[in-house]
Amino acid sequence: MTGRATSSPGGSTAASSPPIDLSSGKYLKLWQGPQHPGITGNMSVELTVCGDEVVEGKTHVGYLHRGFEKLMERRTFIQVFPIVCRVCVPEPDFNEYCYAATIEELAGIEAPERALWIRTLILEMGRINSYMMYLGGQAGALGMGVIGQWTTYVRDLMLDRFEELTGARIYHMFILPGGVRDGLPDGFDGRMEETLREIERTLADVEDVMFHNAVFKKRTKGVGVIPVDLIDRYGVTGPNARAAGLPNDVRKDHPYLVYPELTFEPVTGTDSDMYTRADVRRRDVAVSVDLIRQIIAKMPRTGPLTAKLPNVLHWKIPRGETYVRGECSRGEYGYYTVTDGSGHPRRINVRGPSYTHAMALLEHLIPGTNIADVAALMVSLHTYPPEIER
Amino acid sequence: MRDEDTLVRRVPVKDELKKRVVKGPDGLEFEVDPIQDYYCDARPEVRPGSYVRIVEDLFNWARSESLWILGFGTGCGAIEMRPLMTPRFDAYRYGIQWRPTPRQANLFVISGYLSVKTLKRAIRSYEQMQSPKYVVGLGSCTINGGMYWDSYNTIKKLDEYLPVDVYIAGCMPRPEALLAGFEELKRIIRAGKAEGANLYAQNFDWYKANQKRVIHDWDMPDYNW
Amino acid sequence: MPEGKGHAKLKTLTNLREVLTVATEFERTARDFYTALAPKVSKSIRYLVEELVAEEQQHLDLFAGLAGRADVEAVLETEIERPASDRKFSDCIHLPDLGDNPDDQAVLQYALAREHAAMEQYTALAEATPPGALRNVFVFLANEETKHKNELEAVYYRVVHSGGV
Amino acid sequence: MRTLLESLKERFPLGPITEQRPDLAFVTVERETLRPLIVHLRDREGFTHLVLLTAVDWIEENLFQLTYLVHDRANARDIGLRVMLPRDEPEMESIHDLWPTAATYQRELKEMFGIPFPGSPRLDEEFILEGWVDIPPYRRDFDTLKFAEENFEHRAGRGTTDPATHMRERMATQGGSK
Amino acid sequence: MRDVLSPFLAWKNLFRDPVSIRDPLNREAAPRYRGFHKNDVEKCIGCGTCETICQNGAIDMVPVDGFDPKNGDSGLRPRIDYGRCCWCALCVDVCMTGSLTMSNAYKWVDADPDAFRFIPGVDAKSWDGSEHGYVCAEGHHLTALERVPMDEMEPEARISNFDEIVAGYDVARAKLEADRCVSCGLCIATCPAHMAIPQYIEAVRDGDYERGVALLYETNPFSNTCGRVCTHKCETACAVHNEGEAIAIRWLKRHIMDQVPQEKVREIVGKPGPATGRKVAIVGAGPAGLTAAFDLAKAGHAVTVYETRHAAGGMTRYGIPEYRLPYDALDRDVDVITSLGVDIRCDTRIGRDVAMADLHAANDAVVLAIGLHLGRSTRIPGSEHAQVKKAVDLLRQITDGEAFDVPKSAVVIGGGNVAMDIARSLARLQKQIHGKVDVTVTALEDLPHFLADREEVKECGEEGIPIFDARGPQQIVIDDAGRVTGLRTWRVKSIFDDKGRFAPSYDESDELFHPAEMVIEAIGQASDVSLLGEALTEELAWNRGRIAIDPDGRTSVPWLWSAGDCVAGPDVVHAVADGHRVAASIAAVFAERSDARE
Repeated sequence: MTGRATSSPGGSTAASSPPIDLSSGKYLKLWQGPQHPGITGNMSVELTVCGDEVVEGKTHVGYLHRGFEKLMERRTFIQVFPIVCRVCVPEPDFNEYCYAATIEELAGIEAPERALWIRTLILEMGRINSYMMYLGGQAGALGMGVIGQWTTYVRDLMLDRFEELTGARIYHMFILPGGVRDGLPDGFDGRMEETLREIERTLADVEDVMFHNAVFKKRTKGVGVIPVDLIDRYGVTGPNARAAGLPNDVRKDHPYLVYPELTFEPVTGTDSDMYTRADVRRRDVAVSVDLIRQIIAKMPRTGPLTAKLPNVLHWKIPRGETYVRGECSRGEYGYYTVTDGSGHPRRINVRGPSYTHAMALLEHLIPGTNIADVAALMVSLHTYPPEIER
Repeated sequence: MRDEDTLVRRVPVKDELKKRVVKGPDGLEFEVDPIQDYYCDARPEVRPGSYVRIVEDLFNWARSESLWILGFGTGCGAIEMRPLMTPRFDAYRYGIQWRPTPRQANLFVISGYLSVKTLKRAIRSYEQMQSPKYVVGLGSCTINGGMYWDSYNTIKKLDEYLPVDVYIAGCMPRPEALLAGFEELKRIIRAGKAEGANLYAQNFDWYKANQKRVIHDWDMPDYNW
Repeated sequence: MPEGKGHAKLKTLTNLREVLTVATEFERTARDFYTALAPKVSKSIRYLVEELVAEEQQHLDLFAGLAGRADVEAVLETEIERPASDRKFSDCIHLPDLGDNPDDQAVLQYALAREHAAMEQYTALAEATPPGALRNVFVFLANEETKHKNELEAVYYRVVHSGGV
Repeated sequence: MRTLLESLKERFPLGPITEQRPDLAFVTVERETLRPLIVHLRDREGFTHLVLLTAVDWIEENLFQLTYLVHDRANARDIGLRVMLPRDEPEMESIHDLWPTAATYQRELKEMFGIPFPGSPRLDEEFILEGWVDIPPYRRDFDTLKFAEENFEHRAGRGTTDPATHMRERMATQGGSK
Repeated sequence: MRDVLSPFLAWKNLFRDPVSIRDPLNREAAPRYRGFHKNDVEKCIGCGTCETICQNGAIDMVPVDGFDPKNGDSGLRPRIDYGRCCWCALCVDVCMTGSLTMSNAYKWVDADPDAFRFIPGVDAKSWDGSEHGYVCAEGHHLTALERVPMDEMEPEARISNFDEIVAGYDVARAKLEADRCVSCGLCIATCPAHMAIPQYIEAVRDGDYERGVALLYETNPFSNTCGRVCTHKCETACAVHNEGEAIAIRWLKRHIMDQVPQEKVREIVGKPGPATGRKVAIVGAGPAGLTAAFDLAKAGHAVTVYETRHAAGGMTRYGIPEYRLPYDALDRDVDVITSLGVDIRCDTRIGRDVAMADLHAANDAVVLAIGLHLGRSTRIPGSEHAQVKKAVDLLRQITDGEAFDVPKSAVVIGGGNVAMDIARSLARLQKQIHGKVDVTVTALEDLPHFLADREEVKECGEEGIPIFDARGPQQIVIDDAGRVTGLRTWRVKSIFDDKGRFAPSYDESDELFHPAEMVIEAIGQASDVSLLGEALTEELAWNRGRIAIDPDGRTSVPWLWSAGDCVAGPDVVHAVADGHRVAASIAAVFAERSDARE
């Protein structure tokens, strides 16, 4: 019966697998979450363990389900704007960008040049924040609390930059369909540079303390390997795919906003294990820091911030559908928007990377791991539950 | 008013919670009824204050200076707790810290909207906490539904389901606002007015009725601790 | 004022008693004139005439009251210079012929002319009088007439220019 | 993209085509064509990445639209396959064997739209909702506000006034006959 | 080895300064922070646009003590529920006056969940005086502020004819203009007829003109007319007016009527109601009389309208020149009304051809809607001269096509629309006959106090008609041969006293002579009530020169109602509103009588 743990690549949940007989007394069910310190966000994993080996894991989500996709259908196009960012808490700006981009495409509006630069800036700032939370979480899941103390601190510095630029810390509500709300405040460049330096310093510390740490290496190297042939079958994107050596990066593959005018190379790894994924993300922070510097140096400082919109109170968009994607810190983030000529979207489907990562992929990776590694494994896939259930 | 029993029955009981016959390690077979047998089911009781006022005051002071928060991020507001736990805002200097299990915590921060599914877990977490215990409602959505006011899956008034001591306005409230909320809670505790746990015990039937009205898949005992 | 028939009073000096008497007479004749006019005009504009009657009656009462005031009594015999406007003022005591069925504009124009004369008269008298109780009386009278004239002007504008969009 | 669509047209019966962008096209296909077409796209044309699978409710036309969005990494292009299903009989063939991750999408569609995909793993398990007793909530005929008002308490004391009505009522009484 | 030692590098942070914020409880947020709301309630107009845009349903519009509804201000103020708000600041962005802003305050804790609800600017809050906080970025508007331009004829092209000057919107432009409307409805109360303005503008947006016509006819059977010459007070109440240009409500109304063929309009308006056997006579076929006729006919009453002139329309036909309101536009309005079976008898003067008493005898109710057709005279010296004309008389002559000697030069006294109308009509005739325009306008009022519409004044200037404002007419100069040579005026120093009442004072030293062959007085109009006859005049109660009416338009004589300019003063749309009012009142009285009979 224990053979069940080394599940076939067909999927841990394949109906053909022999059922686990709970009454046999060999197995125990453990619920990790939703109220559990070793869980990312408000979700849970139902583990079936045999000894300390996990033989089956089922992801349970829906604890954060607010029915966004339904609520959006009741709202006008401008009213959707404040609500989209709530879909993903740690990196909300991709929702704003993807939503605005689909709406602009369907309504035939072009956001002005300057707004595109500011959007790119915001997305990169958000990426750093998201990675910082991840690094802290990844270390924390393996008992290294200090990393989280450092990264949360620098993330907070970045939140200060967000606050002075967008007027909010978490939910920025800054990227409106048609443009952005405002330009950079006075003295922003200097303060941003200070923050970037602090991030670089912290990153160096993190490298020393976390990545050159025997315990960390032991716990993460060779664990949670995603074979490269699973990448597309499981819809794996972003750093999770890049750690397997694939240079999949929407910023390069499908250049959007002003990425064509910026110089960078997607960060890849080779081993596709937990360590590599963490390392890819750490190096990706450095890429983002560099991108922000490039944006600050190149961006136009004058010009319109918003395109002329029709009166937003009764804005109607002709029938159409489109999909716009972007590369968020966790992978491909996209909005599939359908309009029907009325003043409300017909349907908006949010494609968050965690949807595939935390469900099918995690369920596939869990069997055979140690209970203690489940939390770290989850974190290493870098999943945020709200974008799964929306 | 809907008939709660009908609602519960409309959702079939999960297989693992059904009565079944189990074979023990000794080879004996016996029947288990998980909901009855796996939990200790008892009503909460009102905890009287100390007879001596000054002792109670002392207790309240001690309680107020050790707010141990249950580490259960029920909604998006949880993200602003992270800065509080870390050096920049450093809530520990205010006697506030986070605990991983309900048994060790006396403050439950409902960090925003509660989906019906989470409400069920939040109730269980709350009930597992030791008295005296406190609840802080964080953000607009705990007050009147917030931006999910028309959602089919989130509750709108937290105080219908759990006794709330302090609300913090914002969407989401900044760490500083959270601290202000905790300071207000301390004041209330010191004044002896943070009687949430007793309120819950006193109005237990009312709370349960409200909870069961929205949690259709009610497959747990009314109170377990 | 039995012998107070306009031009006969043309001498350079007058006194307050005389001025008051003429003024009172001025208001009385006006009141009587409007009272007699009221039934003659169309009912549609009768309100104008009736308002004028009421207004003049009010002034009459005012002057009567003034003559009885102690401070005024004391200066009644003071001689003052007769102002140039006196002629015009006195003229107004003569009653015009507004025709059988005068319209609102005609009535108003006549009333305005009367009030204007009165206003000028009292203003001139006030200017000719040294400061003191007497002067205050004239200033008061001048203000009263000015106020009345202004109200009539407003009525005139509303009536005549109405429809002037 | 044009050449690809032309070649697909030769092999498969295709419905209306929308070329949304040079790198994104939507094609309507019959229920039966979907599987062979998507297998062809995946195995022959390089569309190896299933971006998303979701549904749109066209209740007025009594149709559900299933959208299978597949992505070709090498050429950085996407094709969205639209399958129109009758709303009253919306069953669809599962593709979890092509992409294991599709099982999650199909489970969600079953729960939120009520579209069954027979054979898809854990299809009937609750996914996002718990104890749901109404019609699938993403269907257009489900009114979330009405549901929220009937099922949840809202804080009392709210109430608004329509400016136009308020003005008409109040200004009429103030202004008298005018 | 490195992997074992490296982690100890963390100890170097021992020597760093702590990064903790010393007093996080009193930390100020960024200047742009979207904190708690502030509202400049004096500036706020209570349009409710913030409520409309709020996706959280967080805003209620509530009455506030001390703020009564007035033109362009509903008297309501937004109350925000912080149990709903998400601080997206769309309400600030959309605010039509810029009164709603945000402070950067963010701390509000309370044990009472019902406390988080307040009226910014009314309920005092600690952040009311906050200098920082979110404001809408410069130039960032969610709604369009500039009016969509409308084509109109150039002055040179229009001066020699009576063709309509404005072209009307085409569909694309009308849609754009209609799109600017925020549907707040502040205009509705200001419109005397309470037209469903936001709704018919919405019909333009949707391109559903038939719905538009139906909406227009609910409140106004003179939409062709009002769509051109309405005094559009609604546009002064328009919320967009606060930070931009008001919606062109009048032109949009016209646009709707322009889009629907006349037969279709008749079809939409429908048939008269089933005959009730009641008869109503209406004196005067102007907008008031005909609106009443329209309503009464719709209700199934038999209506006869008596008109002294050759054609129906009243002042809209005989007072307003063709270039502003083409006769065929007016005819279309009248046509719909006659299509309901209303019998309009032109060239029939009450008091001459038919007696008031006969009307009373033959009808169940009589409506007096006789307008203001008597021109007032300044009665300055010389004003009795034959070459001193009244504007209304001259305009009537022009409409009827009566020949008169068009003077080579003319001076108009008056600053209202009638003065502009006659000046511009004369200018056209002069251009046609003499090839040259020579008309001067003098007015008592100064330009800011002109009663005429701004556009009228502007277009007057464009057409080469000089306007001398603040000139008090003193004398019409007549030469020895008995010909008018011109008008003498004094400058008006001030026209109103400090209380805003009319009290002109002149500067006699500033005298002007305006040479002209003809002087036209356009200072005001009166109602010709002589047709009532003496007995009825005596029987009626009067109110300051006008027939006294109750709020429903009923006079003191039970069978007689009165409506329109003759009781309410000159204004087309007011007349329409009046028409509805008396029609409703008559219908109510009829219903009462029926009840009494049963």
